[in-house]
Amino acid sequence: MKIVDLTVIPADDRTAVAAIAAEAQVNFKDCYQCGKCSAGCPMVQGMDLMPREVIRYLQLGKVQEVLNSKTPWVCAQCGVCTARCPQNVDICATMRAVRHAAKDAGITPVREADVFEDEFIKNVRAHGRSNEQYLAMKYNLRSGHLMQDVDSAPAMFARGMIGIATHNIDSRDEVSALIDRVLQNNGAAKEAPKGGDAS
Amino acid sequence: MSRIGVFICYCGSNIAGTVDVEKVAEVARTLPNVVHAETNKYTCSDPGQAGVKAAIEKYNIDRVVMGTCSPRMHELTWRKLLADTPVNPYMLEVANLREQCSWVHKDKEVGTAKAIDLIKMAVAKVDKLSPLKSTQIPVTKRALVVGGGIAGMQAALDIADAGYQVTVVERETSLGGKMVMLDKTFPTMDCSACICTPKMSEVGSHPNITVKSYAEVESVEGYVGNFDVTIREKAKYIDYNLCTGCGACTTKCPTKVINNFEQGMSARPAIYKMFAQAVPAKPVIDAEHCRKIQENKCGACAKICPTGAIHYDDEDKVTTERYGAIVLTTGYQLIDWKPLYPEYGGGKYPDVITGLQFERLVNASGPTEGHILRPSDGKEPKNVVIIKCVGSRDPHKGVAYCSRACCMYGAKHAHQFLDKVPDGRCFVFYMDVRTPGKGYDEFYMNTLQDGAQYLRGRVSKIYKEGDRLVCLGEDTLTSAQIRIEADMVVLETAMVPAEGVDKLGSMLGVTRDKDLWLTEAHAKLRPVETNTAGVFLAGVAQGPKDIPDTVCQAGAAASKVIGLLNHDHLESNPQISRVNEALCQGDGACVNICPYHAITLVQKQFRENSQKITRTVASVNPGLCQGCGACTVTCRAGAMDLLGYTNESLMREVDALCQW
Amino acid sequence: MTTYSYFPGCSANSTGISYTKSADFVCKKIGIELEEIPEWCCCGTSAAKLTSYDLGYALPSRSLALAEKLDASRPIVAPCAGCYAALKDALVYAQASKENLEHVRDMINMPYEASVQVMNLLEVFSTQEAKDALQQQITKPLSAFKVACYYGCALVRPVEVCKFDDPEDPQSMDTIMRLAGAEPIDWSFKTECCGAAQQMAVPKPSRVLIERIFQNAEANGANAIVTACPLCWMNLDMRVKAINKERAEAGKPAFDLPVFFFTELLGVALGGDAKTLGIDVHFQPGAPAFIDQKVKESAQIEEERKLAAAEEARKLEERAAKLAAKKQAKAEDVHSPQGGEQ
Amino acid sequence: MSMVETTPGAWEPKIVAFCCHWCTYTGADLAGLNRMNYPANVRVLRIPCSGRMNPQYALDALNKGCDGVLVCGCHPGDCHYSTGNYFARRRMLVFKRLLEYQGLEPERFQVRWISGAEAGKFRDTVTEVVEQVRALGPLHLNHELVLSGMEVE
Amino acid sequence: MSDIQEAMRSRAKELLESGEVNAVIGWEAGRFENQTTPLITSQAAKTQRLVFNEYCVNNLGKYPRDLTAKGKVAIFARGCESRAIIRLLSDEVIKRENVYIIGIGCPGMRDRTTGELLKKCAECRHGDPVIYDEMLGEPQAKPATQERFAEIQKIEALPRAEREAYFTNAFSKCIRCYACRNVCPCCTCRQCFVDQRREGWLGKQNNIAENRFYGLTRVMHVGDRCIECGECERVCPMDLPLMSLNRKVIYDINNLFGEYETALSLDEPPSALTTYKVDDVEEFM
Repeated sequence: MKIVDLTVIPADDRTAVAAIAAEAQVNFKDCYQCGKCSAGCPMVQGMDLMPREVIRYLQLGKVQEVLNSKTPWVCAQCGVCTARCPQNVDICATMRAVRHAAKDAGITPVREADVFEDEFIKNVRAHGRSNEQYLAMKYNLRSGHLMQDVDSAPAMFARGMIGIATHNIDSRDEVSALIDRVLQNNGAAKEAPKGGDAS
Repeated sequence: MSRIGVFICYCGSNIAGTVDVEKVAEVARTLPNVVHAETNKYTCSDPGQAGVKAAIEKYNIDRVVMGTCSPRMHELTWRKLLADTPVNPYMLEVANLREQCSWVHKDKEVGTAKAIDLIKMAVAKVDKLSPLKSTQIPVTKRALVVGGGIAGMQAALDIADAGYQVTVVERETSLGGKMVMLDKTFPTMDCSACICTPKMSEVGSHPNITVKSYAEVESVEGYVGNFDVTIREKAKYIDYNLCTGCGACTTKCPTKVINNFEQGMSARPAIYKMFAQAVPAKPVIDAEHCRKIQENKCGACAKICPTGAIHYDDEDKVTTERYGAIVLTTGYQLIDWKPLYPEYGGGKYPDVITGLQFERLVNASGPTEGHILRPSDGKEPKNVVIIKCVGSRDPHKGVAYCSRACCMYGAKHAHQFLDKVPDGRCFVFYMDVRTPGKGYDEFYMNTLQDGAQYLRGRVSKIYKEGDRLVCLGEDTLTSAQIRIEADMVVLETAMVPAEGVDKLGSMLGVTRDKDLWLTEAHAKLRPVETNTAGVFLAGVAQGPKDIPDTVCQAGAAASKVIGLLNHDHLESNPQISRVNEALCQGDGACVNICPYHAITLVQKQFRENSQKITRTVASVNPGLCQGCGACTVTCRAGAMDLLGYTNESLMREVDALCQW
Repeated sequence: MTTYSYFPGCSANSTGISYTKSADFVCKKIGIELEEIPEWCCCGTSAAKLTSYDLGYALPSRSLALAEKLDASRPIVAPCAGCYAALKDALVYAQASKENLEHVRDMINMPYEASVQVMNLLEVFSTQEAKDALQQQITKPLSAFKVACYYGCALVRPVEVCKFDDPEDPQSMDTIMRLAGAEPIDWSFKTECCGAAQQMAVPKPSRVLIERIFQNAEANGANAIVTACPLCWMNLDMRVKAINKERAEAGKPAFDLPVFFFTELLGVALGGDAKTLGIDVHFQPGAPAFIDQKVKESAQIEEERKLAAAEEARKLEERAAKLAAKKQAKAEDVHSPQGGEQ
Repeated sequence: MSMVETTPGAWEPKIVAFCCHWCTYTGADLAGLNRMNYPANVRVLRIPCSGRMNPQYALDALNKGCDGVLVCGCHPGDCHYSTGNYFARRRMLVFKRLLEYQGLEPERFQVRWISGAEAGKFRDTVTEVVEQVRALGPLHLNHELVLSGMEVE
Repeated sequence: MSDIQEAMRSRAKELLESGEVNAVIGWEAGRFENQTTPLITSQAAKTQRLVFNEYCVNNLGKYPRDLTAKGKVAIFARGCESRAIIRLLSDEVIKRENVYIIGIGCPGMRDRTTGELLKKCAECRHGDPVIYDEMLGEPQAKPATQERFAEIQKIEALPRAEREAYFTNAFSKCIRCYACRNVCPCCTCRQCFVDQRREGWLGKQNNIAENRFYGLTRVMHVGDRCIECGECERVCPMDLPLMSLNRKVIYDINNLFGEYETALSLDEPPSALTTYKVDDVEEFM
């Protein structure tokens, strides 16, 4: 357990909370902590804070607790919390906004989620489309979970679901340019997952 | 030429201490149209008043300025005084020389100068006033109570006991409202039927009370003391003069209809009494489901009726009667939670029930004779989950407000379940526990001692697995996701206004708030009055509340009605709006702005330029107008004026004030 | 014959091959033509949105613009629920205001009016046209199939974006399955997340989600699960093996529920065989055998039903005949001189 | 003759306060009952409701020599006639802006909600308005007759 | 435009000859070059005098008030006329069945001497009729070239003393001829407040302060219902900036109570000053 000192909330923290609220278009004061979001959340077993607690810390202005939390990264974005919230708080969008803010601050509490996201975009950037076999491979390599889902691969291969050939589109340069352009104009540009994809 | 008398009071030294009263009188004598000015030590005393009367007579005065204390103190005293003289009581203006002059200034010169100005203003204003006569509005000494629940019954009994005739209009076929459906009442746990049904029979048999059951108010005309109310009594198909209430007919009817009184958990015949102790204690035929009326088949009930009371050709009865006062006790219904909460099964699961269904289940006269059994399979549930605030405090899906009674009856349900099923477990999901009321929090604490497990959080989903209902919630106090396999779930759903109350409100000019509850005239000071004089409120119709508060309010409304009916006549306030029809162009701006619906547009014939023409003009109902004057400012044509505060008199008052 | 612009999605030729094959088969059968949007690119799914909001709008918008170029009057069909959600979200964003539309145009650097309609495959099969055609074409009613229709998240949420079916208890797939003669069971996990998106990054908690879906479907009497999303399908069909292994270790019984695309079952009802429909490449090897078995049972049930109906009809006829005879007798009675008095 | 003679000969501001009978007038009476002191430069004119306040009264007062006008009523939500002050609020918001647009100092036309219990607020408001207007000096309206085509600097 | 003119003439003739209407309101050529004046006629023959050109500067919308008592009238209506008619209709001055509205699109009117677009037309946001029984020709969809509240914002930006001087100077020219009142479709009182002697709302003397207060009172009476036709300003012989008062009220209503533009359809909500919201702007605490 810990002591949370609320005597002074630094201006930076308040600004950060306001930025998250603005991006998610949520007024955190709307939340009355009924917990319906967390009651129905399918992913709580991987979380260190309940989604409700994420909102609570944002209400309190304690943004560091939220940025360092695994919860937004474990969130599957299924949207069930938002759909059922009695106060119309978009919890799902809050999770995305917190994730962006954390990444901007260089914090990635669930490295695997970040790696997966990165590899996915790289994959699309390289081919215009996502190629599952290479995505899985790359992910496993970078995340260190070398054997994950590997047992399914032979079955897929045998059934013609995956192959060595990659699916490319002719205009994949257009897509990579688009991705670069958008990310450059974006705060996320710092972390833009560029770099070549060998295949 | 007017003849103004000015009377200036010393008020002992209260005024005279800071105001040179004699000098004020001296100046007053010099003002235009002032024929007499005098001072008095205590004007409000008997000799003081006699002096004023004498002066009025002596100087043939036709209007009066009283330079005394605040009009809020003695304006009515002076009006009464003038009523004994030839001067019209409304030819009066009070200059506030005490509260707003002598008492707030220390310097006598300053006070005197200001007092002179105040007298000048009053003289200028009174000079332009005209005599007003209050009309006598007769009071019909009967009251109408709309709604026969506990609020309506209490109000009716109180009014009737005071000696006035009361008509109770009840939409259902019996008195009793929601209270008679309940099993026990918190926090004392006395049996609801035991305290409610005696009231019902008292109302039913009171010599001063007429009950019109199965009836609704169709229209209302008129104003305080004189409401002409049209009531439609739906056809009952039974002659209540002949019917003895033996009930033989109800046993013979072959039709089965869902029983709404039992919250859909049992069936009733098409000829039925709502419940055993119904008042009136006689059945009605539900025409929609009667085979005789619909298909001209059957007719079993008429065959068995020993008194020949059944008439299949009965028709609705519409009557119009005059009432002096109306009490609205239209109550509530539970929010229809099914379309709002698909995550709770949306009504798919018969064992997810409402609090009112639970009341019937636990009630000895209910469908299970008081045994708590699941509607789906009749088994006794061992794990029960109670969810509070379903629909309440949920602006996204339901209503934003707190329904106020659910915390207590939720605790009551937990207590009752644990009492009847000793090996059962009960979980209560709550957001807050709100128990202000005598003995309420103690009741809640006892429920915890009984073993009810309170969990702070809203339930996100109820789903079926096997024959159990899985509830997913969060205990926000431990931040743990909670999973409970329940046999039955009770939803404590929100109270919402009874159907049709919006229409009734607009018929009577009673405003509804954003949630459609009827609005009282003042949230603190006039809690049972409405903006329409003569119309009162009691019970949940005004907003969610529990039985004790409802009964309190009903008594308060009744006492207001008794106070009103106690008068033979009401003095109408003559200081109301008046239309100058020559100027009125009938654009109706005033109509929209009037809070009392006192202004209507009428077609009237005029002679203009020696031609007969018909024009639209505004017309003020003197029984409804309360004299706020909002209409006068809206009328840019200057056709609407407020008697007693006319544009002319106020303009002259301003002019006089500017001359200081 | 209605033509739609077709957005196959990245899994169409890989893990979702069965979906592609079976949808192809069914569409051809009932006269729906799908024209692939040339040069479409990945929709970005939730990964793009998690990287940056703008990227989440830009990637699908590019394909929307290409579809507009192809034929702006045709709706786009995206069979994959993830693609559908991404495309529709981008469309709703661009339609919300002029500024948004302008912003999207700037990002994709293409002419774009946000004018095409986005539909999922369930919506296409819910049109009256498709339903009528299905009704006519069904040759093998699926009477022995008790299916749990699983919709997942992306078809119904966010509610204000999708506006397509009830978010808690959707019915469109159930209706289509009923049309094909199957019995859709009433169950509670139609729109609960299966965790497909997080299986890679946070596998442990995501596994549980699969388990509870199987659990509830089984508890409510299903003999198969039906989906409308290649990600959900793969997640459920591929990972149930590992889950069953864990369950065996814990002494719990294994789940025995094949997972199908709804188009596969429609294909079966329309007379397609397992290979054409791609049922032979499922991860759970029992799928084709299951189909064979159930088709046989269905035929049996249909036969029994026919017999029962014939019997019922016969009985009715008999009763009617009896009644007529009685009436006849009565009428004759009346006409006879003794009875003719009244 | 009846100039407020605190400092003889000196100019004193003249303020008229239009007060609704039910709240502000009651509040003013309560100030008296509590023997509060406030400047004698204010004359209270009683109207039944702030909804009765016709902007033309204010114009007349300014035109005929008042240096400032104060309009007071019940707090919104507390109107004796339930809605009068809501209409007054809209009307006064527009009217006040219009006066200021034409160059009137904002202090010379003010609106305040003062309840029957807020004797202190009445005293403070009145004192404040008097002092503000005193600081501004007398209101000079140009009452010169207009001759056709005349230009005023 | 000449096509429209021809159509107007023949339509007017038909309507009068068939007895469908009692009178027709339009424009005819005036005595000077590029000048027109209103034409009101009951004679079919006179309809040949109808003209429609870029100099039809008069808003005819108020004329039906004095004419409908005798029966139905037909009126040629551009945006400004049609909105004036809506004003008269919602103020219960005339009845809908007594007016036959023939819509014509408006390209904006020009000053007779300079040939420039009139100020009121440059500011106009609704050149085409918003209500009509039939339409002659095509709508013109002329955009406003002048920002609606530019003038207000400019005056508001001035220091207080300059604003006071601006209006003092302006109203020092007012000759109290009441042309602004007489032409205004909102001014339909049976007796104007300036003529109500008993109340004595305002002195009759022609002095600067009272002239200003005349303007203020008038705008309090009409501002919330103003259709922004700009006729008051056009007819003012002394060129007073009258629209800068009307628009000020509209501007404030817009900012305070939400987007506001009146007389665009027959079922418009009540004026912003005869309604309220519980949570309106509060600055009087």
